Amino acid sequence: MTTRPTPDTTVTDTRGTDVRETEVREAEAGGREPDVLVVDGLTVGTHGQPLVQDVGFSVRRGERVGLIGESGSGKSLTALALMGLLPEGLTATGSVRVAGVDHDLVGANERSMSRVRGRDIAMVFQEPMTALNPTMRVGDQVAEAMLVHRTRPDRKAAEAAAVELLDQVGLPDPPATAKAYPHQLSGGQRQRVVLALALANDPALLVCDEPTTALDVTVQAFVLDLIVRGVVDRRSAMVFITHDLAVVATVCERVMVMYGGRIVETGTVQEVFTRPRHRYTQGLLGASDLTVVDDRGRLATIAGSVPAAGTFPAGCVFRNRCTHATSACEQRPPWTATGPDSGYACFHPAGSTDAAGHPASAPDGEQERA
Amino acid sequence: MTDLPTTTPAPSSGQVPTPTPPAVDAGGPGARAGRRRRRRTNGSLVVGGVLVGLVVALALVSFVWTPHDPTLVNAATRLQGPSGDYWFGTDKFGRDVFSQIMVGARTTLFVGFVAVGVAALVGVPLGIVAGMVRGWFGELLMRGNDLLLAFPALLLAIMFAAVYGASTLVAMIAIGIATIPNFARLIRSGTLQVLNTEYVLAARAAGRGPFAIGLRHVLPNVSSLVTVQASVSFAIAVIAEAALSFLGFGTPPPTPSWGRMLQESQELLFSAPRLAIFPGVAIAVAVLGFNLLGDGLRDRFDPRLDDRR
Amino acid sequence: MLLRLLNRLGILVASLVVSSVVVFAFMAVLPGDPARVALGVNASDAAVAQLRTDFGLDRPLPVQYVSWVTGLVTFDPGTSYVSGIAIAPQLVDRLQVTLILVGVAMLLALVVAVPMGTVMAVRHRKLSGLALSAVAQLGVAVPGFLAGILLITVFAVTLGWLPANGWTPPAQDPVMFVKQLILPVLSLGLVQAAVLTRYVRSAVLDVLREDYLRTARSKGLTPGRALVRHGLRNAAVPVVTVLGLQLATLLIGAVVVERVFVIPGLGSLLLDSVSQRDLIVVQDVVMLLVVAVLVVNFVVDLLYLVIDPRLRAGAR
Amino acid sequence: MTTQAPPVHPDAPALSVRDVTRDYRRPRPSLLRAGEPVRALRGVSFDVAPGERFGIVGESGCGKSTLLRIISGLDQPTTGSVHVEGTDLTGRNDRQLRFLRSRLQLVFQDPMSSLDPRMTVRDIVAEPLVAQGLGPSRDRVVELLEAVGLRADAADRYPHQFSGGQRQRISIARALAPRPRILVADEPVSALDVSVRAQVLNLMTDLVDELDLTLVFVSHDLSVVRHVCDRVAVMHRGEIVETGPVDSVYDDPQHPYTRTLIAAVPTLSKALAGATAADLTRGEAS
Amino acid sequence: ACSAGSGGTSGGNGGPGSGGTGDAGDGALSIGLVAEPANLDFTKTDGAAIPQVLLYNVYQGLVQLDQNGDIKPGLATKWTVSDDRKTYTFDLASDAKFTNGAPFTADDAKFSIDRVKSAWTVSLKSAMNVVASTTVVSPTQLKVVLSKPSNDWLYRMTTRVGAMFSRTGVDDLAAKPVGTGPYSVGTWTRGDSIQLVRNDAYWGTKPAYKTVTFKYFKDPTALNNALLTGTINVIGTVQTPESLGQFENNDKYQVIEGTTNGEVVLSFNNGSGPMKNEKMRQAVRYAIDHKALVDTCWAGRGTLIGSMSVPTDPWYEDLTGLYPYDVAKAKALLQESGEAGQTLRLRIPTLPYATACGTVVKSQLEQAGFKVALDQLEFPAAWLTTVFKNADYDMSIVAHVEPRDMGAVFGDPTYYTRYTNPEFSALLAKADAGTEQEQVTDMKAAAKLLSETAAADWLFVLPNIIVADKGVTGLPKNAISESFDVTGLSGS
Ligand SMILES: Nc1ncnc2c1ncn2[C@@H]1O[C@H](COP(=O)(O)OP(=O)(O)OP(=O)(O)O)[C@@H](O)[C@H]1O
Ligand SMILES: Nc1ncnc2c1ncn2[C@@H]1O[C@H](COP(=O)(O)OP(=O)(O)OP(=O)(O)O)[C@@H](O)[C@H]1O
Ligand SMILES: [Mg+2]
Ligand SMILES: [Mg+2]
Ligand code: NI
Repeated sequence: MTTRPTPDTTVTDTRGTDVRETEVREAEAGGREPDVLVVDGLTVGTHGQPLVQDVGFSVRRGERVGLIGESGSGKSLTALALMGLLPEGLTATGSVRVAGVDHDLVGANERSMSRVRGRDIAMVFQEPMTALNPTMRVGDQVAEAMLVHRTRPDRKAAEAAAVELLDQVGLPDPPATAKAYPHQLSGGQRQRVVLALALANDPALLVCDEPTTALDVTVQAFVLDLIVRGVVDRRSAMVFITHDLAVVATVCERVMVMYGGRIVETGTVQEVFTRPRHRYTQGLLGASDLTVVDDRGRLATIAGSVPAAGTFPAGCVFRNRCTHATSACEQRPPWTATGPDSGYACFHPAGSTDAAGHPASAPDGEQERA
Repeated sequence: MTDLPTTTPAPSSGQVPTPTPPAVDAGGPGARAGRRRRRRTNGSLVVGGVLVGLVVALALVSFVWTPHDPTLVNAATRLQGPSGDYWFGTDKFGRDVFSQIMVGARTTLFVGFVAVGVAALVGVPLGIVAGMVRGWFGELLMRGNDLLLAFPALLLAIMFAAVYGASTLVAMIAIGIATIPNFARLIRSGTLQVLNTEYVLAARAAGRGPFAIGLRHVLPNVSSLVTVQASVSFAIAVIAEAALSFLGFGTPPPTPSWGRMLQESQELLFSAPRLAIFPGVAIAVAVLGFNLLGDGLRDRFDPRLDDRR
Repeated sequence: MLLRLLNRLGILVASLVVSSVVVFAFMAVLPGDPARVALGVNASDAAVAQLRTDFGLDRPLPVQYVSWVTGLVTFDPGTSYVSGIAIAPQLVDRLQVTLILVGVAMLLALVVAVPMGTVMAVRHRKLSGLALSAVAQLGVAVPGFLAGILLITVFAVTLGWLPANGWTPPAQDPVMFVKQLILPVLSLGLVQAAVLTRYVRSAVLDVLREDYLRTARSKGLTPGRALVRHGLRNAAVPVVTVLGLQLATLLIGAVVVERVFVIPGLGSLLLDSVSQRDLIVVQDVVMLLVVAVLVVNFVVDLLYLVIDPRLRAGAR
Repeated sequence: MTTQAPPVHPDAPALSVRDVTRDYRRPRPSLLRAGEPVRALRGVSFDVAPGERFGIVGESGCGKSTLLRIISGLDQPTTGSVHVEGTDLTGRNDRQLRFLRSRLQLVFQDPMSSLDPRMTVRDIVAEPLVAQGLGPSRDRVVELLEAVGLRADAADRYPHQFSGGQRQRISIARALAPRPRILVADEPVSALDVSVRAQVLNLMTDLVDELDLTLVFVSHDLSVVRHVCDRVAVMHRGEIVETGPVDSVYDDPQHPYTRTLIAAVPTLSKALAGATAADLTRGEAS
Repeated sequence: ACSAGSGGTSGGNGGPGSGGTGDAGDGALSIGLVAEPANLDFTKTDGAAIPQVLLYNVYQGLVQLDQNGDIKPGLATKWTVSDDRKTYTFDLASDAKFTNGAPFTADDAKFSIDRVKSAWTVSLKSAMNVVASTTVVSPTQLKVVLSKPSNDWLYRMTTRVGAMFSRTGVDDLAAKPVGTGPYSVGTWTRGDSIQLVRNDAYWGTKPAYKTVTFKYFKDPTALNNALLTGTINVIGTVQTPESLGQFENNDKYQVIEGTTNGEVVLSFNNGSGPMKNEKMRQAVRYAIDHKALVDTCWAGRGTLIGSMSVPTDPWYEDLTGLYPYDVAKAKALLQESGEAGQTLRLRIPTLPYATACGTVVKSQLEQAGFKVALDQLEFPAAWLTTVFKNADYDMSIVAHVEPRDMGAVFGDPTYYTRYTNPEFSALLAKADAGTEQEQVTDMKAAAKLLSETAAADWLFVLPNIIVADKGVTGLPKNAISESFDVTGLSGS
């Protein structure tokens, strides 16, 4: 898998056109898992205003990739664009290809998208309280996911399978729970139902948008465990969105950091969280660590706050909050690949020797960790 | 050139990094709870505003000027078609239709203001009190309110007309009374919502008494609900007045009223349909205007519509 | 569930009792003497007094109230002051007429409003949706009686397709019954449909913004199917509320249309009785309306329980 | 006119909670039957010394907010008593509690819903001053805004024009307005992003130090409490199951529930050390 | 002009029913009217609606009124009057039968006349106060002795007060009237229509239509539409004269215009308030342009009169010249009266003609410098209480539709007009007691006196406008009896 720097358009083109060919090639190439998801040049925006820009990445089968960033950085829009569920008034361009689907998901019509959703690619949403239909029994809601795609022969089979799934996600007394209405379940239980219906058709790709933010820590732990087990058992690929670095570190193998609608850094969890390169990642890490304080007992912070959508500065989107910013940052920083799956976009990356402002060409930190 | 974030030195407590608020719109949706209200101009609001404005303008101008005396009966000029002198023609009494439409706008607005005024003046405090006072008293208020709902507006208007004689004022007070429960219910649920917010808790913690909370926090925050409900009730009142005038329980002659003009025009529907068309269109315009205004306001005040999701 | 029902029933009964007092008190203050109206302009005071005694109007108010309520409970609403005829059969006749008229009109309204409101909501940003909205707005802006007059002028008088007015009981002449029903039902139903459409639209719009609809789509349902399977039922709660209110107000609100189409409904009976100071009939009609409204509300409450499992007690 | 403020007992604890229980009545399911009670608090007792930073942790619904409301006199306990600086709060109505408003102030969780969207920041910050008849001076408002790191010109704007972190600052400025000695915070940072959270936490700790406040800090996140507080009480289903200095509770939890709670908190260091989601559910601190 | 009953031998053989030529067919006719009766018992319930349907059609009197206002035989084939004008002897039809099967005899006649005093409750019963005794001479002869001579009594016998009831048929008058007429009451759909069914056992000439249905339309426009769409065949009385154009220009319909007894009176409160002042009353009369008024509010259809009698009254005289339209005079009189600043309360009932005329009157009076406040009072209840009973008004507008009602309206000082004039009362009494010729002379004088003293202003007489399908014949031109007589109708 590769994270594609956007200027690298040639690669994008070839890879973007035919995923299956790529899969085969890669699978033959060296026992690597095939790509399940390839995103290229994904841009989401309203009429003139881009909210997510030039996002490109891919996810391999069985891989768990985290997408982190502060609120408003464009994580949800990215996820919704993958599902083709963008809110009204927002449009996506670029390309999103999913294994097993012979068309680009961007710009596909509702009918063909509805064949893909829930079968090839499924999603778990943040709010367990509102994500379920309050007037329908949860068992039916899970069964429906299978009936829509006819992955079970009839209603009876689907209902049985639904009970089975509810059992798998650890709900007590699954037959009884299947008959319950959402309001009769606790938040954690509801989130498990949502998970069950996302997993119902063994999707190749599971997208989770902050699935545990609304939950208690203890319940969160349980649900995270279920999600991980669910995708591992099914060898599904997963994109996991959160703003909680610890959660992403627990659940994922790789992580992408978003800021201002762009992916600013990517790499393995170890890489990114121990040797962040982008200044934003660095700031985020610093702010999230409550154990590290300065001599006056104060936590590290990132100055300022995320600007409103569309008011990000040109060039480096982070430069108006970055203590290392120079006039060079008025240009858009190029993608610096530090490995096949990692890289960053910054003129003044952390951990480089050149503090004055030249991009480190070959970060040596990479070798250390390898 | 660097664009370091400006940090304001926090005066007493050491260095607290504070972002400079951007010049135009400070902050913006940064944090998770970030919510932004965008005030869009919406079509309903504009069209509704224009139509209502037209009615208001007609009414206002009629105080200082009408082309003719709208109540002057003149056998010589009866049933004339539209002309330079009589823009909308004359009715069977020889009265100028356009002047009547102008003065009729006053009745229409009067009708709306009385009905909505009665309903809002009683309904809003009632709703707030019923929302704020728990226990049997609040319950009792709401039950009484529900009971009032059992007496439809037209029924009340007819009965009031029977007691106090037919007049615009009486009819509209009746319509207003019948509209009280609509306001009270809406405002009560709005009040309950407001009372559930932490800013009310904060106000109590600040030492505010219930009266101040009702006045300073609840009322302003339900005011958008009131505005929307008022404009829609306005439209309903205008139709109700027309219907009552039609039945003979509304505005008595010779005060010009669109409803009564419509009723008087009936027998001439075939020979002079314009006599029905002009007041009919006027009613439709006013009702449409207030409805659109209500819709527009609703959209504008609906946080969910400009909330990002 | 049962307890909740009993509870609601208790409230219903209590409301009925209170409203009966209110209605009675209101009638008591109504100026105008039924005896004088019945006896006509030149009647002597003695004759009027005699008639008042005959009507029982000289008894103390509480006694009158008790005897009235007792009558109501035993389905004997008394005898009209003016016509001297038993009221019960009249009420039944008139109520029947009004119920048919209003029922069919509401049905029409529902049949028109639900699809139209839904389409308007789904396409609220498209031209087609806006156009539909405009139509609905115009519909709301036209008073029912105006619509009636227009319909009569066009379809009855000018084209001669349908009778202009009148009412024939269905048992007597079904064809005529239907012919005469069409125009009043249209003028009542279409205006109500316009009102209802707006509520359906806003209810569906609300539902469209709900997360569970997105969940449904994420399962692979097309937006249309998601709306039908998951949305409409949830949108039903506010719509049912409005429907109940409309039904209740129409029982009397139909009076204007009844007047235009010369239909002997409940509203006309009320109007006539008020003008003739046939107080006992007025009292009975108003009480009947109040009962109808309260019962409709009660039914709407029960419907909530059917529609929304969250509201069912004991289910937690 | 105002009720005489009770005297402050200098040697009394800033806050003393004794055997407090609180039952909520569910709404009546019917006219005939009373609603069954919900026991939100079941005999809670603790003391907070003046100047102490006291934390309360526990999962959602365990009664933390209920407890705070009782402490701040916004709610009455079903049984038990609360003393603030030696004065009993129980049985006093809002009028008789006015003295409390200048001694104890609150900061709430949600920075949006805790500020009235229709008031200017000036009115919001001045509200306690107005309510308590202290005279809302312009200077005081500016002073407060500056104390929390906002510019003076923020006073004329409305809450929606601010970011979450900024709003929480406004909330804190309002709490500080009547110069309270006790600051009670109900999950003041759990609605905030990590980066903003750090800013707000810094501000709070600075202010508490500076003004020598007694702090009662509620959170479901033990690591936040650990950062802010000296002592912590762990709540579970309306009871306090464990109290002690933060470090010892965190590093050596005694009660099994405390252990599960601590274990379930995902941290970067644990994760980088290879802890999986499954490990979080096991209830053992690593 | 008044002949019947004078000589005492006005012969009539076959029976009443002036028209009634056609064979008894199967046809049905539908007539649209405005006011529906509350019940069918006019002995206890007032109003014009009940006799309109029942009189002459279902009930018959001993005598009845013809189209010219003359008294003609009814159930009495002939009658004689004694010289002292106090004793009336009626010879009765021998083959008349009630619809309940009972034969009509002098006992029934005595029963009916006596019953007015004993059982009737409506105020009209006072017409029988003058009856001293009724005696059955033979089964076919009845003698009635009056306590004093009264021309009015025999005239009243043509109205509902003279209706003949069966001794065995008065149990349920409200719903099941029993009469001797050519029709009986069929089905009555309350709020909608009353159907009359031909009485096949009728003793006289049988009417042409098997059923005649009176359909009621509260709304005059609905009434017009019903005729236009064929729901009804006849509009009994057009309430919206402006709408006549659509019928007059259409050869499917015939428009018949006649006259009625209904004087539209701008009544004054002669008893108190500003209108007690005769100069004020005169000023008002001068200020009103009657021609313009009837043109605007009743489409010019209606007869102008100058006092309380209509052209079909034997003593009618055109007195419109007494108070010609003269604004200058009105203004002068208004100033002279000393009441110039007063606001006159014009309290009108909620009736179409009153609303229309009120609008015009207010405008005309204001042009002459009067101050007028117009009030609409719900009719009947509120208007009856306020204006009629309590006389709490200065001016009102109401049509007095009762026949020959000069005495009723102005002869009684307690009546709402509060008109007290001994001279006028004396003239009335004299007229009632005298011969027919004396009656005419005295009534003329009374009418003139009334007009000169400006007891009221008489706006116009309501026209009787009937619109019907072209083929319907035998429609009454004038509405001067209380009945809408359908017995003579037939169709092509
Ligand atoms: N429907 C919309 N119309 C316009 N702007 C939108 C819309 N939805 C989101 N945005 C904007 O797009 C940006 C990215 O939003 P997004 O929801 O993807 O952020 P996020 O990273 O998921 O944040 P969070 O952590 O709060 O969920 C935000 O600035 C938001 O204001
Ligand atoms: N007004 C109320 N009526 C009934 N029950 C209530 C009420 N307020 C709270 N409760 C119940 O009391 C219990 C404790 O609530 P409380 O809000 O104190 O919990 P909390 O620990 O603050 O939770 P959270 O972390 O979600 O804020 C919960 O079970 C809640 O459902
Ligand atoms: Mg998001
Ligand atoms: Mg809480
Ligand atoms: Ni930079």
